[in-house]
Amino acid sequence: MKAMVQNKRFLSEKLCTLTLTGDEGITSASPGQFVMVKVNEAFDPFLRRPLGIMEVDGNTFTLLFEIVGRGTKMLAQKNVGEELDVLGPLGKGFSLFPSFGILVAGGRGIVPLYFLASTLARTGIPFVFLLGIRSREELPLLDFLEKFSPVFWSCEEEVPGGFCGDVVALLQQYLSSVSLPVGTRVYACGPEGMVRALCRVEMLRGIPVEVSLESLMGCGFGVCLSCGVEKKDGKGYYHVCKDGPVFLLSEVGL
Amino acid sequence: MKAMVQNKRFLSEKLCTLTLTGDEGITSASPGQFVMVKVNEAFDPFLRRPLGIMEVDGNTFTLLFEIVGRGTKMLAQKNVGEELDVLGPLGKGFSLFPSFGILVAGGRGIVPLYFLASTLARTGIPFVFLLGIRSREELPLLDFLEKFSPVFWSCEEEVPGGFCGDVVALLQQYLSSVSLPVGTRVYACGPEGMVRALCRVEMLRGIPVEVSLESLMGCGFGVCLSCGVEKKDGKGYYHVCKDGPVFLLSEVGL
Amino acid sequence: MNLAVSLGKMKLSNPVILASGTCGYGKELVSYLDLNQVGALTIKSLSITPWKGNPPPRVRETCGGMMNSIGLENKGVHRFLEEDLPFLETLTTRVFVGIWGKTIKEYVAVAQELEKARRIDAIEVNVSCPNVEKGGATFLEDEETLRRLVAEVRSVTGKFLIVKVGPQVRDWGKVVSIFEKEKVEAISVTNSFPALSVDVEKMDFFFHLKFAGLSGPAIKPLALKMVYELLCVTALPVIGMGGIATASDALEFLLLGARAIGLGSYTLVNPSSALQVLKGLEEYLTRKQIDDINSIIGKVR
Amino acid sequence: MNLAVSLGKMKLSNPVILASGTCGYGKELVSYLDLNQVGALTIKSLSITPWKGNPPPRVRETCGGMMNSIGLENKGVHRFLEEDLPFLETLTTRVFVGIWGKTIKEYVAVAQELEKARRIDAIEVNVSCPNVEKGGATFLEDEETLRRLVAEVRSVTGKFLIVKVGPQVRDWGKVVSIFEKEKVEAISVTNSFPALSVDVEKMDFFFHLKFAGLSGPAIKPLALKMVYELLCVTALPVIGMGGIATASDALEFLLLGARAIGLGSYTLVNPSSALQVLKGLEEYLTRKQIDDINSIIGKVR
Ligand SMILES: Cc1cc2nc3c(=O)[nH]c(=O)nc-3n(C[C@H](O)[C@H](O)[C@H](O)COP(=O)(O)OP(=O)(O)OC[C@H]3O[C@@H](n4cnc5c(N)ncnc54)[C@H](O)[C@@H]3O)c2cc1C
Ligand SMILES: Cc1cc2nc3c(=O)[nH]c(=O)nc-3n(C[C@H](O)[C@H](O)[C@H](O)COP(=O)(O)OP(=O)(O)OC[C@H]3O[C@@H](n4cnc5c(N)ncnc54)[C@H](O)[C@@H]3O)c2cc1C
Ligand SMILES: Cc1cc2nc3c(=O)[nH]c(=O)nc-3n(C[C@H](O)[C@H](O)[C@H](O)COP(=O)(O)O)c2cc1C
Ligand SMILES: Cc1cc2nc3c(=O)[nH]c(=O)nc-3n(C[C@H](O)[C@H](O)[C@H](O)COP(=O)(O)O)c2cc1C
Ligand code: FES
Ligand code: FES
Repeated sequence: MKAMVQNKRFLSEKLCTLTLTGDEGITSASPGQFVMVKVNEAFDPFLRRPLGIMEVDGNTFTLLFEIVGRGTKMLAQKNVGEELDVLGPLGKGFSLFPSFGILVAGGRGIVPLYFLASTLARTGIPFVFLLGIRSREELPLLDFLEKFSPVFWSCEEEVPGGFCGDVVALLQQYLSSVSLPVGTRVYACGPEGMVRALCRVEMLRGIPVEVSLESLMGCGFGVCLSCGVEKKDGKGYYHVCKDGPVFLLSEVGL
Repeated sequence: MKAMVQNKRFLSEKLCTLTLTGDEGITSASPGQFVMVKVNEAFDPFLRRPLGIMEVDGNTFTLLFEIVGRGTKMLAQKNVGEELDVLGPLGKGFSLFPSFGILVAGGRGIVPLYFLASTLARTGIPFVFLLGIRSREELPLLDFLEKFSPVFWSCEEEVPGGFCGDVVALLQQYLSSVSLPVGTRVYACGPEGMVRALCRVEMLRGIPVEVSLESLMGCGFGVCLSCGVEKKDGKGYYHVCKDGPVFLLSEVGL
Repeated sequence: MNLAVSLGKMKLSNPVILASGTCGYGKELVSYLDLNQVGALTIKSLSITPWKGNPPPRVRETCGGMMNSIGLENKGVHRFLEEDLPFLETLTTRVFVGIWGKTIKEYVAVAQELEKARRIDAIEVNVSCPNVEKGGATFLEDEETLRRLVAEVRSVTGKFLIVKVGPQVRDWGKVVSIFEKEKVEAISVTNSFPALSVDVEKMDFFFHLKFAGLSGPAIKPLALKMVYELLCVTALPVIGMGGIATASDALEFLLLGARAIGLGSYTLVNPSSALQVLKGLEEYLTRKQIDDINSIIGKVR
Repeated sequence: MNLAVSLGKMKLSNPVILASGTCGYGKELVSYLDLNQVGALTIKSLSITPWKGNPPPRVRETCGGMMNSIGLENKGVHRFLEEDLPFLETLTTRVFVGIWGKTIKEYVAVAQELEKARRIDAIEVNVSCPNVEKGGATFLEDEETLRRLVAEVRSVTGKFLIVKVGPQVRDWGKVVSIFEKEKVEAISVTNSFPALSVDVEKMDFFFHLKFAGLSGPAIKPLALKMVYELLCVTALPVIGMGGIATASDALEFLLLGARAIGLGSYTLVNPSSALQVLKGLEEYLTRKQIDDINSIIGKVR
C-alpha cells in the first residue's frame, strides 16, 4: 500500500517516529506484527526494511525506529506529505489473553510492546511494563509509557528515578518482589543480548515467554527463506517473517 | 557543493524549475555552462545529471528541466529546503561579444540561451530571440522571454500568435526578412533534429553558429571521455563536457 | 494483442515467469497477485528429503541487488506434494518445479516423485549446486557429470524438461550440445552469481560459507550478455532472467531472443511486480503498435 | 596512525589509488582534490599513437553502476609526455601509468617511451584489451601470448610493473604463475566486466560494439570474490578494485588482503571521494583502536 507521512518526530538524534496513513489493510494489525517499508523509489537501497507496528488507529499507523544505517537514515528524512510504499501487516503477533502480562522492552523493542500494552489495557488485562534503555538519550521513550501502570525502567547510565542496570536485572528484581498469578506471560522485545539473557533467568522457569525477534529479511512474506532462526531442537529453521516474529523463547535456539 | 532548494515551480506537467542556493563557486558561471546534479543520496541513479544553468544571482541559481526519465522525475520531487549535491559550473560557454545575436532555442534549449540573453541585455548587445516549442503545453516557456525584444516563437501545433512550424523554419523566415550586421553570431540549443536542420540552412553560410550540445556524460569534468562528439574532419572526438558544451556548428560532425 | 509465447511445445499465456526460490511454494503470494495471470511460476528447487539450508545470516543487501545464502532450504518433494500440490491444482497457470540434489541419484529420485503429479507442467533442473560426490564444484563445471545428470533425469520424466544454468559455465558450446543431445527442452539462464562479502565491523566473512549468490538489478547487464551468447550457440528456447524489475528490463531479454523471462529477487521487494511487468509489456507493444509479442522476440541480434 | 602501505618494494603513503581511466591525465581533478593526498594515481591507459576510441554512445548508467565503451581513447604516449608529464612532475604522490596496445610490439613501445620519464613510478599493463593479432580476444584469454606480452614489457622496463586483469581470466593459477615467473610486481584486479545492454526504444544494442564494461558498486561482490580467489594462489601484492565508493567498501578489499585499493567509477560521481574514503579509513581505525592499517590487511582469510 501507499502510505502518506502525516507526522514525523525526532525523540532524540537517533530515534524517530513516523505516523502514516495507509489503507484498510492496516486496520487489522495486531501487536507484534510488522510492516516492510521501501525507503525510496530507487533500486538502492534494494530491499524493504522491516519495522514493527507501534500503534494503529483506523488507517493510520505509527512506526518508531532507530537510525542505525542507510535505510533508516533515509526514512528519517521523509517529510510530511511524502508517500512510502509499505507492505503489511505481516507476521504472527503476540498472544493477547494472558491473565497477567510482564512486558519487557529493551530500547526500540518498545515498539511492539507499546502496541501490546495498549491492547491489553483496552481489554482490561493487567500488566506491568519494564523498559530498559542504554543512555539518557533514550529517555523520551518513557513518555510513551505514561498512560500505563505500573511501569519500571532501567538505564545503563545512572539517571534519577530509574533502576541503574539492564532491563533483565530489573526484571529479576521485579520477579523476586512479586508473586505471579497463574496464566502470567512474559512478552519481550529487545536486542539479541537481552533476549539471550532472558534465557538464563531462573525465575522465568515455567512461565511462558513470548519474544519478538529480529532477523535479516529478504521479503517479509515467506517466499525467500532468508529469515531463518534455528529451532531449539537444531532440526532446521523457523522463519521469522512467517512463523514469527513472535516466538516462544523455549522453541528457538539463540 | 551542497545547494538548497529555495523554490520549485512546475511550468507544465513535464517542465520544472528549481532555484537553488549554493556557494561562491556558482557566482562565476557564464552562459552555456552547466552543472552536474546528484538526484539523491543513493547509488541508484548512479550518475549525476547534466543540466544547463539558466540564471545566476549571487550564490543562487536556477535550473529548468524537462522530466524525461527517472533522474529528472526524482529531481522534480525535491521540496523546498532539501539539499542537492551539485558540481559546477562546468564546461565552456558561449562567446559573449557579437555585434548582434540570433538566439535559437528549441524547447528546453531555452535554458542556456535565456542566460545568454540576460547577459547580452545587460551589456547592451542587441539580439533577437527565437523560440520553438512542440506543443501548447510548453507555452509557459514564453513567459521567460517577456523582458526581451524582439522575440519570435513557433509551435508545431497551431497556436494563436505563434508561427506554425518548427523553429528552423521560423529562423529562415526571420533571416530572409532582415539584413544582418557584420559580426552577427547565431547561438542555438535544442534537440538533435533541430541542430542537424541548422546545418542545412543555406542563409547561415558565413555566419558563425555556436551550438550547445547534449551528450551522455559519465563525469562532466573531463576524466572519463564518455562525452565524445565527432570532429568535423572525422579525426577523433571532442568532449562535450570540456571542449563544449558549446561548439561552432562548423567544427562538429553530427 | 497477443502475449502468448511458446517454449518449443510448451505454451505460456505470457512470457512472465516467477523464478525459482523467489515465489516460495506459490501460496505465499496469493494476497499480492493473481497467480493465474503470470505465464508460469517456478516452485523453489526441491530435494528428495527436507533440507534445512544454511545457517543465518542468509541475505545481504548489496548495491542494486542482494546476496543470498539460503542453501536451498526446502521442505522436500514429499511434503510439497502433500501440502502444496492441492493448492497448485486449483490454478490454471503453468507450474514449473525446480529440483536439485547432492548426487545424480537424488535428482532422479525427485524427478520420479514429481512424475506422478499431472498438474506439474515442467521440471527445472537446477545444476548450479554443489556436487558432493565431486568435492563440491557445481554440476555445471564438470561436463561429463552434467551429461549424466541430464540424461538420467530425462530418462525418468516425460515432463517438459528445463535446465537452469549459472555463470559457472565455462564453455557454452559444450554445455549446449549436451542439452541438445539429451533432449532438454529449454534453458533457464541465469542463476545468481557466486560472490563474496565481508563484514567490516566483525572483521569476518559476512556469510558462513564465504560465498553467496548475487542477484537483482545489479547483474542484469551480465545476465543479458550470457543470454546473448547462449543464443548464439543454440536454438533451444531460453528463459532469460537476472535482475529483471521492470517491463523495460524484460524487453531487453526478449529483444535478444529469450522466449520468456523470469522475475527473481525483485518479487521479494514488490511481490506484485510480475503484474506491473506484464502491464508494461502491453503498454510498450501498444506504443510501438505491435500486436504480437512474438514479433519482437529476437529482434536484436 | 600509520596509513602507509607497501606493494612489495613500492611504498605508498596510503592505500587509496585512483584507477586508470577514471582520473584522466591527473590535471582534470585538481579543483576537486589534492592529488598529493592519494596513495597513487593511475593515468588512463596509453597507446603508442593517439587513439580515438569508440563512437558514441560511450556510457550507460545501470542499476548501481555504469557501462562504458570508451574504447581506450587516449592522446598517445608522446603527447602525454609533452603535455602532462610536466604537471605530474610537480606532484609528490606516486604516479602509475596504464599502457595498452593492439599488439605486443605496441605495448613494448609505450613502455620504452615511459622508461625515460623518471617521475613515473610504475607501469600498469592493461591486458583486458583485444589482441588484434589473435582475432580480438583479450590478451588475458590466451596464456602463451600473455606470457610473451608480460616478458617483453618486463625486458624493456626497470619500473615497478603491475598487470591489470579482468574477469576474463579462466585459470588464476596459470595466470599467476606467469606473472610470478616474469617478475610482475603487483596485480590490479579487476577491470570492468564485459556486459550487454539493449536500447528497447530503438530496438537495438545500446552500444555499437554490443558489449561494454560494467563497473561501479554493482560489481563489488564479484570483484571481492576475484580478489579473494587470486590471493589464494599468489603472494604477489594485489591492488583491489571494483565498485569501491566508501571506506567500508575499501575495507572489505583490505581485510581480504588487498594491499591497496583503486577507486574507479565512483570518482566520476564524486571526484573527491578518494579523500572521503581516506577519512573513513582513519575513522574506522580510530574506532577500532588500531594504529597501523597494515594490521588489518588480510585479517579475513
Ligand atoms: C520483525 C522486525 C521488526 C523490527 N522492528 C523495528 C522497529 O520497530 N524499530 C526499529 O528501529 N527497528 C526495527 N527492526 C530492525 C530494523 O529492521 C533495522 O534496524 C533496519 O532494517 C536497519 O536498516 P538500515 O538500512 O538503517 O541499516 P543497514 O545496516 O544499512 O541495513 C542493511 C540491511 O540489513 C538489514 N538490517 C540491518 N539491521 C537489521 C535488523 N536489526 N533487523 C533486520 N534487518 C536488519 C536491513 O533491513 C538491510 O537489509 C525490526 C526488525 C525486524 C526483523
Ligand atoms: C551539457 C548539458 C546540458 C543540459 N541541460 C539541460 C537543461 O538545462 N534542461 C534539461 O531539461 N535537460 C538538459 N540536458 C539533458 C539532461 O541532462 C537529460 O534530460 C537528463 O540527464 C535525463 O535524465 P533522466 O534520468 O531523467 O533520464 P534517463 O533517460 O532515465 O537517464 C538515463 C541516463 O542517460 C542520461 N541522459 C538521458 N538523456 C540525456 C540527454 N539528453 N543528455 C545527456 N544525458 C542524458 C542521464 O543523465 C542518465 O545518465 C542537458 C544535457 C547536457 C549534456
Ligand atoms: C532468495 C533466493 C533464493 C533462490 N533460490 C533458488 C532456488 O531454490 N533454485 C533456483 O534454481 N534458483 C534460485 N534462486 C535464483 C533465482 O531463481 C534467479 O535465477 C536469480 O536470482 C537471478 O534472477 P534475479 O536477479 O531476478 O533474482 C534464488 C534466488 C534468490 C534471490
Ligand atoms: C569510464 C571508464 C574508463 C576506464 N578506462 C580504463 C583504462 O583506460 N584502463 C584500465 O586499465 N581500466 C580502465 N577502466 C577500468 C577501471 O580502472 C576499473 O578497473 C573498473 O572500472 C572497476 O572499478 P570501479 O568499479 O571502481 O569502476 C575504466 C573504467 C571506466 C568506468
Ligand atoms: S524474509 Fe523472506 S521468507 Fe522471511
Ligand atoms: S563526461 Fe566525462 S569526460 Fe566528459
